[in-house]
Amino acid sequence: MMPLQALAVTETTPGGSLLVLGIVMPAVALVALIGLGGRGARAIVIAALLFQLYVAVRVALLVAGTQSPLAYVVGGFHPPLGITLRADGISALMMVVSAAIFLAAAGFAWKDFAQPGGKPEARAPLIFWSAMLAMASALNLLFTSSDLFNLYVGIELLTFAAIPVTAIKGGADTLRAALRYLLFAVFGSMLYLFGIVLLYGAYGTLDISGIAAQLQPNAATLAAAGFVTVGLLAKTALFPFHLWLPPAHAGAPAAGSAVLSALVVKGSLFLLMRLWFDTFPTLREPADMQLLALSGALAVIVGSVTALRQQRLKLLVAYSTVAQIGYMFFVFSLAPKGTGEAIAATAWTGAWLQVVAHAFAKAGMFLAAGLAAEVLGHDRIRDLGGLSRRAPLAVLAFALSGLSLMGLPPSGGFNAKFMLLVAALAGGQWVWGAVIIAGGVLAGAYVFGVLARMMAEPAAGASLQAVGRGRQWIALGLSAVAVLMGLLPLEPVAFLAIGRAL
Amino acid sequence: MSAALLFWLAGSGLIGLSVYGLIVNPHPLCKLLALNLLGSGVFLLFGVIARRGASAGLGGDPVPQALVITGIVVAFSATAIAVALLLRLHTEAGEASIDEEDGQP
Amino acid sequence: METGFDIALALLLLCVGGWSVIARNMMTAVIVFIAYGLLLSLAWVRLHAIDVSLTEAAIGSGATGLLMVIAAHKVAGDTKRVVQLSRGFHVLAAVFAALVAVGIAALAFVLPGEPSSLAAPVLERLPDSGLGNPVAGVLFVFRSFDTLLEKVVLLLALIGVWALARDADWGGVPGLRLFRERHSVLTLLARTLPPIGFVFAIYMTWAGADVPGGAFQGGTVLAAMWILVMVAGVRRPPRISSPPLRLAIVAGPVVFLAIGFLGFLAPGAFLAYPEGFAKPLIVAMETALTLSIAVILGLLIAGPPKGEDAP
Amino acid sequence: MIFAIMAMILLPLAMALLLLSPALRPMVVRGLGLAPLPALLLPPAAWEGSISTVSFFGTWRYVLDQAGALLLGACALLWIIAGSAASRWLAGRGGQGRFALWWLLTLSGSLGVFVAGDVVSFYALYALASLPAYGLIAFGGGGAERRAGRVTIAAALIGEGLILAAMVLLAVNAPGQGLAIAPLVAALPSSPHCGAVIALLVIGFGLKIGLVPLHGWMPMSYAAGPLIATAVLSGATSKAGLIGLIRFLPLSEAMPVAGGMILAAGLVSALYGALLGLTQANPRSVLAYSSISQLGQMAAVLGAGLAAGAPGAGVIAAYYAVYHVLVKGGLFLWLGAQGRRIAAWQLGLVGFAALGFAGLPLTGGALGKLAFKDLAGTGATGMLFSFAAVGSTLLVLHFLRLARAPAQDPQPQPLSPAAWIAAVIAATLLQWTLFAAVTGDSARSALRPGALFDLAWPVAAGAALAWGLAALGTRLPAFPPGDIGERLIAIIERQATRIASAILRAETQAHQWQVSTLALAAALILFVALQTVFGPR
Repeated sequence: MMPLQALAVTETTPGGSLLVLGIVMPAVALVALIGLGGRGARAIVIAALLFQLYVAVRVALLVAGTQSPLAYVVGGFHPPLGITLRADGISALMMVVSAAIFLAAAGFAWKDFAQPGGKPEARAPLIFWSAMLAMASALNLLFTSSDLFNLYVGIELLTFAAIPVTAIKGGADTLRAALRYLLFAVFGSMLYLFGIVLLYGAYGTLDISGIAAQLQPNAATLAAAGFVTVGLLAKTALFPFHLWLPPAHAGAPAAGSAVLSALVVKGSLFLLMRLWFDTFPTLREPADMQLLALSGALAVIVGSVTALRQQRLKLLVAYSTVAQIGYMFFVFSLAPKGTGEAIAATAWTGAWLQVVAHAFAKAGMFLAAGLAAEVLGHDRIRDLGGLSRRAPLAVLAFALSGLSLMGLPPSGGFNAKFMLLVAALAGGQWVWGAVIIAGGVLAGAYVFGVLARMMAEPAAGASLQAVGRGRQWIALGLSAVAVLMGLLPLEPVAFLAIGRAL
Repeated sequence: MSAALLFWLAGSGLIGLSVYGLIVNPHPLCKLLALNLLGSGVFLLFGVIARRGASAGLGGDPVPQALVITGIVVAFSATAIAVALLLRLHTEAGEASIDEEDGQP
Repeated sequence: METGFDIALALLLLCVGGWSVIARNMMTAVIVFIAYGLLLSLAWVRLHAIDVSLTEAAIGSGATGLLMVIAAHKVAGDTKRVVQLSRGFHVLAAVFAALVAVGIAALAFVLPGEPSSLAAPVLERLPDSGLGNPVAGVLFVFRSFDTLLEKVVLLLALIGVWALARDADWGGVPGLRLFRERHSVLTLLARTLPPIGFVFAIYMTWAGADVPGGAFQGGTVLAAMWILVMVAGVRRPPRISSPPLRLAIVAGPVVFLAIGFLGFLAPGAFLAYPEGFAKPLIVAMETALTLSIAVILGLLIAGPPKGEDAP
Repeated sequence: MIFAIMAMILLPLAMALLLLSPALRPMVVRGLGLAPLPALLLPPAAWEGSISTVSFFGTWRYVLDQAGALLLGACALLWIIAGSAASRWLAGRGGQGRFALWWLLTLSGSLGVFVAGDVVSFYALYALASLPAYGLIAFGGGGAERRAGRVTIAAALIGEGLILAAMVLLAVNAPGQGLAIAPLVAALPSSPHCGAVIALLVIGFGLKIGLVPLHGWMPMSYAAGPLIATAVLSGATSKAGLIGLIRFLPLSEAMPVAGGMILAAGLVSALYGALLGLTQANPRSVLAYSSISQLGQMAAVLGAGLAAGAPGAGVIAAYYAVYHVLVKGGLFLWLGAQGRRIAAWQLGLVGFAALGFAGLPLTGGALGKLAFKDLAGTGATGMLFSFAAVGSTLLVLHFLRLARAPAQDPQPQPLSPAAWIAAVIAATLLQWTLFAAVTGDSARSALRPGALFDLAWPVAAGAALAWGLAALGTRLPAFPPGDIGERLIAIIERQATRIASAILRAETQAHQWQVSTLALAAALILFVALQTVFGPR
């Protein structure tokens, strides 16, 4: 095991400024968007997102090339006074995933949120694109910052950007969903903030590595860990704190839902994993970790069963997110502290594969669901018939995403669940293994139910609209990535361990 | 009894009160108010931490104080969005409530 | 004497805070909450945090309170509650809340005995920046990245509020109209206070570099003046699509970002200030920020655009 | 070889993709019979080289051994025959693209599963052979068909889950061995989880082959949907479960307990299927019960092999299965080809072929029974096998009597009779040609009087029994298709609905603001308390 000091940022590394750009450039675009009053909105957004992808890929290549994390000391002030950014393997991975999905979602929303030419600025485009940029910026911040308060600002920024996307349609239901989301999320961030207060009180620094280096299992630290964790759980919508997720994700426009489900919930999850595996690794006690895994298990079962009983497609997909988030929490109990490093590495890789595979699969699935609603004019599951005629590629996208969600090979979802299962059974944690399998069976049931309806004959009198091929291809592309991840070998991925003490 | 300890106790009490209000108060505006109270309690505790760190001739550690200022602004932003949502919901639904089951037929 | 005052203040905080939680009438709760905010800023003074005290009074109590008053005024008729909570549930909630409170209170006695503080390092590095106020130093020098992001948060809040306009009303003026009729006292205030407030705000911003105060407090005072003018109907709020308004909104963040990028060139790090230029750059930044903060706060309180002549 | 394997798996998938284009759709439908052609290249090669392995992408590995080759060849033939018939049947029919899609997907998995050499591709292809069947069964869209489809899929999904658990345990037991099936299975007997793995495998694959009491879905499924689909589902895809048992049971290790239990389960299925089949009034259900009985005998052969540690049991079971693949498929095709009147020669040919299930001398089925005679032994087990043959005779005669009765609702579009005739003849020819290669004896040995007697007496006894019953006018009670299995399914459905409703109610509760926030506070307290009590000091 590497000493914890190794996590500390000492100096800015070559290429470290990419981390700043990843966070700041979307903000620059956001300022331009507001300042220019809608002129060239889409051009600005697409330029910013392309740049985002460039930055993410460069970061990933640099991390992979040097086999060590990138770092940047903002303003030249070292912790504990200043703030540093740091990108290790998982940061780089998530940056790439996030940039790719944002780009796809933007492509999908390209026509829906076009600024009408020659007319005065319209509401929806400005709101939507601003929020997308802010989310992109906030996510990169969450993936790279190593200052706990800076991260607090990041998760708040992420929430505030997600709210307008949820509420953009403006009906009473979506407004209610957005208000719930906001109130609950702010509750969560307050708890998180109090945890930080305690940590600062105990260690006099907010730097993750600084805290990790002098971590003591005293009462303040234990309480802080509790507050931080529970606060982030509220933001991650782990069962039973998921009340806001289904209506919010179902109420947003398709491209928005894709980003919310695929990435936004992963922001706080990322932080949670960062904290437990990099900051408080020695506090990882079986009792607490089992509590997290138990919540995850309940999320898998309850989320899947509820999804199975939904009558609206988008709600079904949203509940499936509730279930899929659950899988990611098994890692807390499956990666034991100290012993069984092979098992820990397997569980670690499985969890990240699940994060990434779910991101692509769910993004593709939400886009496909959006296309379905567009073709049919509604999203009642029982009347989905005829979709395969008008939008066959969207159905294919839904099917491929479903393949990954239910964990059938070849797909990233299978690899993730297989590795989590291996870790569970090798570690003797049979119950979690059984839940992982049961979740797959239930996912199969709800995916199949929808697919069968989509392939059926159209209902009498249904009028089907045509949708463009381009957007179907985008949905299909995202789903295909989830499936192609299944070609990875079933072993721990070294990249995910770069820059970690594990 | 030092001022720091007193305000710490007051802050804990405020957090407890606001958690209670947040759980049971029916109207979203009341919940929002409770959230603000919760925030202020957390900030107050941060202020106590800052006060404990008084040294080098300063009455308090300036870092937490600065963070509290940022925190207050962030909390205000949340309030502004929430109030706007609440009012629009009030107009759309005739009543601002987040209790109803969403999307269930 | 001082301890007695502190005890009284702490108790008062708890009582007033508790009152605002359990008050039946929403407007009462909100008014009590504003009073609570003012008491809280006193507490901040007692904690030797004058900057925070000012911010709490201006934003935590003032701006937040104003927003809440507006909201309470409009939703005063809401009474219906879909889910009725049983008495047992209330007790349960109270027990859990009390447990949380007791737990946190108990932490006071177990925090590490030797308090860690960054006061000394802050004071040590502060002179490099030419600032005299250590809190401003943290906000604009050591942790200016946080402050920059916080400005983005404000922009997003504005986007979040504007998102709630109707499509047809987009580009119109915010619908802040608390008082339909001309109100003579209000009009008088709206005509006389702003110039004073303006001067005061500029002073606060300027002074913030060295003594408590700063862009936020100054911006809030400016925003308050603006709101007063709008509420009184002396001036109509601007259309949200108006280019000067947009410019005012982004001016602060643009300057902030520009100075941040400048850091790449001169000392070689984002948000680092070139040797010797720190203070002028920070003052320039604060000036622009004061304007932007004032406009954004004002617009956040004014709410989403409501259509040009809608009642 | 690798090319042929890839072509076999990917050609149907590629054709399925072509269905996306409306212009190409009719062409794909016309070519359904050609899709399995690459598979025919494989068995001869595999037979020569005994076992061949191809691997790529690190994980993905393909193996073709003799058992796989036998099943692959027979199933490919059935798919070709049925595919050609399906093309004609589909011509001009609504929804042909949809049918072809599910058909091609099932085809790819159904053939691919015989060559899968690692657990991942086996799991994938097994799923592909099982899940798209829903579309074939529910093709007509009626309520009963949809329910049958749902139940079939539910059984398949649960089976998948159990198999996945077994496979992960296999991999966990042999860390660092990779994921190829053979080494994992070789390491199984020495592992502490051996019993659990075998139980999971038997239940998982048992669901597929309708091992009693996991058989409830089979009569329901075979009685619904177009007959052309039932032909391939009963003939070909059910063998995915068989190859699973062959590949994953450690046959080279003598495991008397596990083997004995599988043997017992198989024999119970064999007898139970034969008996319950007699109570059925629908010829399709009778055939389904016959499948339960036949597949039960195959499982019993494997169980006997496992008990004795006979690695050859796999090939023998597969050899016996070859006949079942083609004849069971052929019988369903025959049902689909029935016009208003049935010619005597048809009845004769069908009867001859179907009595092969009972081991009527000269039929292909008789050769299969001869091949596993050594494994069955001569004692009580052998006797039970013979009883199963008696039951099969009764069942076949019952089927013939039902099928001879004028059809209540003649098929609106009968299938071409060429299909079933081809299948039945192919089955007989194949069995005769392969006998020597599988058993090492010459085919002539099947004509020795002793062998003939052993085979003939159960058939004769069955026939006599049938005659006696008919003469006495005994009427057997009529059971609903699915019997206790059906009851089991109904119970599971009811319980599942109850549990789901309870979960939904819990979710609705948890969905409330006050419950969720209270839970948040509670979680906070619990978390910190747990940390403090159990946490590090």
